[in-house]
Amino acid sequence: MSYTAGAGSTESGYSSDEIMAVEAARRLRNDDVCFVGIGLPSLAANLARRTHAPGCVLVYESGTIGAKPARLPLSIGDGELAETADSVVSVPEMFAYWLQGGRIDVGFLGAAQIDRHGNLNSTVIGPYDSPKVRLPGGGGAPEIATSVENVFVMLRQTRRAFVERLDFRTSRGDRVRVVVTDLGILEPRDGELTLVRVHPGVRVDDVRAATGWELAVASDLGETTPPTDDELAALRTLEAA
Amino acid sequence: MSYTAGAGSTESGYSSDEIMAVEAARRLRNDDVCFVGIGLPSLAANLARRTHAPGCVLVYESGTIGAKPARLPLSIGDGELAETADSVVSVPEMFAYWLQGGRIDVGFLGAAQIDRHGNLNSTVIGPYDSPKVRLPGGGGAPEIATSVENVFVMLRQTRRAFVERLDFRTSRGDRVRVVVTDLGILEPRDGELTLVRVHPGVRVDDVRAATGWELAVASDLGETTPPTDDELAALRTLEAA
Amino acid sequence: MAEIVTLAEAVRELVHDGDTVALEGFTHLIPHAAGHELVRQRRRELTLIRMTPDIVYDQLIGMGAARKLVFSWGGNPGVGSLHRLRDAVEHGWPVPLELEEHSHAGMAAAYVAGAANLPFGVLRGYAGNDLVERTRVATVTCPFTGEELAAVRALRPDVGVVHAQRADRHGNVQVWGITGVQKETVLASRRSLATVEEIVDELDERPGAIVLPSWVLDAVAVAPGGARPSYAHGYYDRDNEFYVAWDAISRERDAFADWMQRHVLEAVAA
Amino acid sequence: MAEIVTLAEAVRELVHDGDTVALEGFTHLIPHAAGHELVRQRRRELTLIRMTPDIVYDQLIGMGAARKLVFSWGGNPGVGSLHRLRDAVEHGWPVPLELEEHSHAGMAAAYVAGAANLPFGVLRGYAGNDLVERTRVATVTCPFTGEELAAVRALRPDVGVVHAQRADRHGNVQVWGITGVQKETVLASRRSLATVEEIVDELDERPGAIVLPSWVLDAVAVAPGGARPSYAHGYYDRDNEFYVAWDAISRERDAFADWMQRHVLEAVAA
Repeated sequence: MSYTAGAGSTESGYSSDEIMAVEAARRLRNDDVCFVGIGLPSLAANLARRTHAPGCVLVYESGTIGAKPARLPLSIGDGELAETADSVVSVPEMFAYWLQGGRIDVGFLGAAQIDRHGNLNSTVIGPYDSPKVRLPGGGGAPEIATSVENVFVMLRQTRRAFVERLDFRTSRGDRVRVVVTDLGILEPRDGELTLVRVHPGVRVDDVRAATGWELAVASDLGETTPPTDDELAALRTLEAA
Repeated sequence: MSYTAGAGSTESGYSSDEIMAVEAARRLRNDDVCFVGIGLPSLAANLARRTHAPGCVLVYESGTIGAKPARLPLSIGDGELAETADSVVSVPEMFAYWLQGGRIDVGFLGAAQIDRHGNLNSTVIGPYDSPKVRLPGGGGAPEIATSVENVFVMLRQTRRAFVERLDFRTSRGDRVRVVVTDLGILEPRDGELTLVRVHPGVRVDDVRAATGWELAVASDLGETTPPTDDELAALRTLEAA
Repeated sequence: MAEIVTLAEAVRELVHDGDTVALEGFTHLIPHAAGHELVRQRRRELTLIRMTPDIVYDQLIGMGAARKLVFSWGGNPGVGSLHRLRDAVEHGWPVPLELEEHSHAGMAAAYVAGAANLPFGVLRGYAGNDLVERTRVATVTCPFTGEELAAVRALRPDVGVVHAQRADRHGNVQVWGITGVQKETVLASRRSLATVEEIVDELDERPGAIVLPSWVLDAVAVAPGGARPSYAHGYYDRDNEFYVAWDAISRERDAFADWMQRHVLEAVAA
Repeated sequence: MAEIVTLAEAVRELVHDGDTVALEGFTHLIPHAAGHELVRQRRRELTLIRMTPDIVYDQLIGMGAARKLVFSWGGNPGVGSLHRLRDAVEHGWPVPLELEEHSHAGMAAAYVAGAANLPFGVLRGYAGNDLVERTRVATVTCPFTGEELAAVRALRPDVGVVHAQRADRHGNVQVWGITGVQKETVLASRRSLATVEEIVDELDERPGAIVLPSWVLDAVAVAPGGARPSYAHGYYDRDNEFYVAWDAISRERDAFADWMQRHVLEAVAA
């Protein structure tokens, strides 16, 4: 999985990437074992380790179990992940014993498209055989989506990404517990992704306008707690390392 | 596999174990990769490495690949095997990638019973459900017998061991290339184990008397070349280490 | 996360009468201390799983702890038979012992399937022998080539027990030398216990070492010498003489019972 | 036994037009030098296999060496798309590229099956997605539980190519750090080549190292820096800046062709 690192600082003193990372990090628990992709998921998981969840175990699909990188890796196989890991296993072992083996609590996914059921497309825009855009493909996603207990999706919210109908279903959505976007937080309610929080300064209509289906909004809709100074400090230290 | 270490020195200046080890060792080539059991096979394979086949690779089912023990191990998992190996792999990997993977040229087997087709029994004497003697069982043998190119059997020749009909078939015999006994050498000819060599001082009738089926004897029956001084010296150095 | 507890506590907590228990260690690191604690706590009706049941299983079987044995080679390596195993199979003493017998390759594949959360493992095995009628082997057909292969049911023990060189204070366990099926045993089992030679502040790297993270284990117990007469690479050697001596100790029921009384039942848990 | 030869000789000897070739290395130890030699020797009609086709496969595809790609994730890690791969798939330039697309889990299982000499691998995978219609996945039924699982055809490349830190003079190859699917690639392939940073007298032990014995390899070639811009743990770091720079180099056909001319075609083989 790759994530565009587009930051875009807001007037509120933090960027949309930062609130996404903070919101995802807050959802990780100290005893979670977490399958981490590169980019925002890695940022979020490493932030959690530096704030409220120092015991959170980071697993990268390259085979590094319990990695404790001081700097954010650019790839899922950077040398520092191996150097700081409790254990480095082969890629087949990672997918068979650790992911399929049911050892992972939380898996992060991104995608180019998501539908209201949390199904994801990271394969192709347009028809498979004559694509408009050929995307990198599924990688670990198809089995992350079915093997971990809790799937966290991180994705910028636009009508191009939040679609009525996927061009291709790369992974199924039934274990998606939360979708963290740059506008708010969606969770499945009654089988459909539902807006449960908006980020500070975001209006519900903004989120609706960025969603390609008729968005369900929770009756108890709330506002995201802004990143605290401590969270932002930890995040920026991590990014600067 | 376990082998009784019964030696029994003969008038000829070497024991029956020694001629068995020497005869098996002579059949190993310098580029063979050899799956070794404990006892006589280990003695034979290590002897080959110290005489004409220094390049012969010893693989023990405990996961040690390219072991170069200075002393003979008592078990297939002695620490020295791991210390001197090129690589130590897990037991599942050993059986899946290395044995089943077709990486082994020669496998040694012993047994309590053998029939004229080279089928072996190391499971039980008498009926399976109410055995007269419960033997240790197959271990690696069932798949060694079908995964290596060449099976070498080492077995003392008696009517109790060389039987018309096995009480239990633990491994199939179609890849048995040679049976080295304390009396001579049998090889498959026209689908049946045939006496092709007698050891010095052994008469064909002795071998017939020690065989529970009507033994086929090769028209070109020969006599085993006695162990040379060099072979015996290397063997005894190894045993004394 | 593994709790670091005494061996007696770990066995009391994790192993119940009637459980399916795998004590693994392929020649190396055989969890004798844990087996002895099962004897002292008088566990009964166990289904014991082990590729190479040797002395510690001979002891458990001779003490009547097991009703069933799942195995692939049951002997005293380099020495000969296991007399207590034979007595149980041949004469039902002290209790009858049901056998589920595999080849090494089949059992290894079954552990791998268990660790990988698959219901079965596939191998080219059990071909042209009588084992296939005596064990739980089935056939699967390759959907691409039509070839028939053997299928073994995944092993999923209630409890997996391994011995290892050491753990850190978080309960991360490090094993090196011949690692056998220890990782698969822990990952395939519903509950798991590692006994270790010692607990250290830092697991500095060792060539060939694997680490079982604390969070895949339920308990870690310190049991120095806990593999004897097997060995712990880097700590002590295999007691080959005891393996030879066991043949005489175990041959007669009374001598065996005496030895167990003196060396196991009256011994203090680690 | 592996012969120690030059990279140019190894490629000439082992890789033929039309072959199925796997160059593996999961982020770490990607065999760039070997890929460049394939370009210099103008191999054509290759079926390229790789879990994570990245820059070196973008180069091979952009140079028209491949007719088919078997893969599970084809991007520039942490950066974005592979433009040459996209151009081949979206516009058939310079030649059309057939895709056989898997998930990582499926491809890993297929390599394992190949290494283990099984015709297929089993996994809980490809469930509830459209990949299953686009790839060579079948279903097998567990003979014990009745559960349906995914089956993938074993990967058996004609040639497997890996890069490693070092070899000894016998051609035994040592790899440490992230070892990915390198062992499986070598064992699954009919022929195999390891490029190495250096040849040493003695492979002293390294934590986490695996050794590929000389007798499972056909050739070993020295290629210092042969993984760049990927990295070789203990030798040099990943050139993250080049991964970012590749995006611009590869975006236009002409710029790409110029770069390849200057940096690959006119370069001297190691």
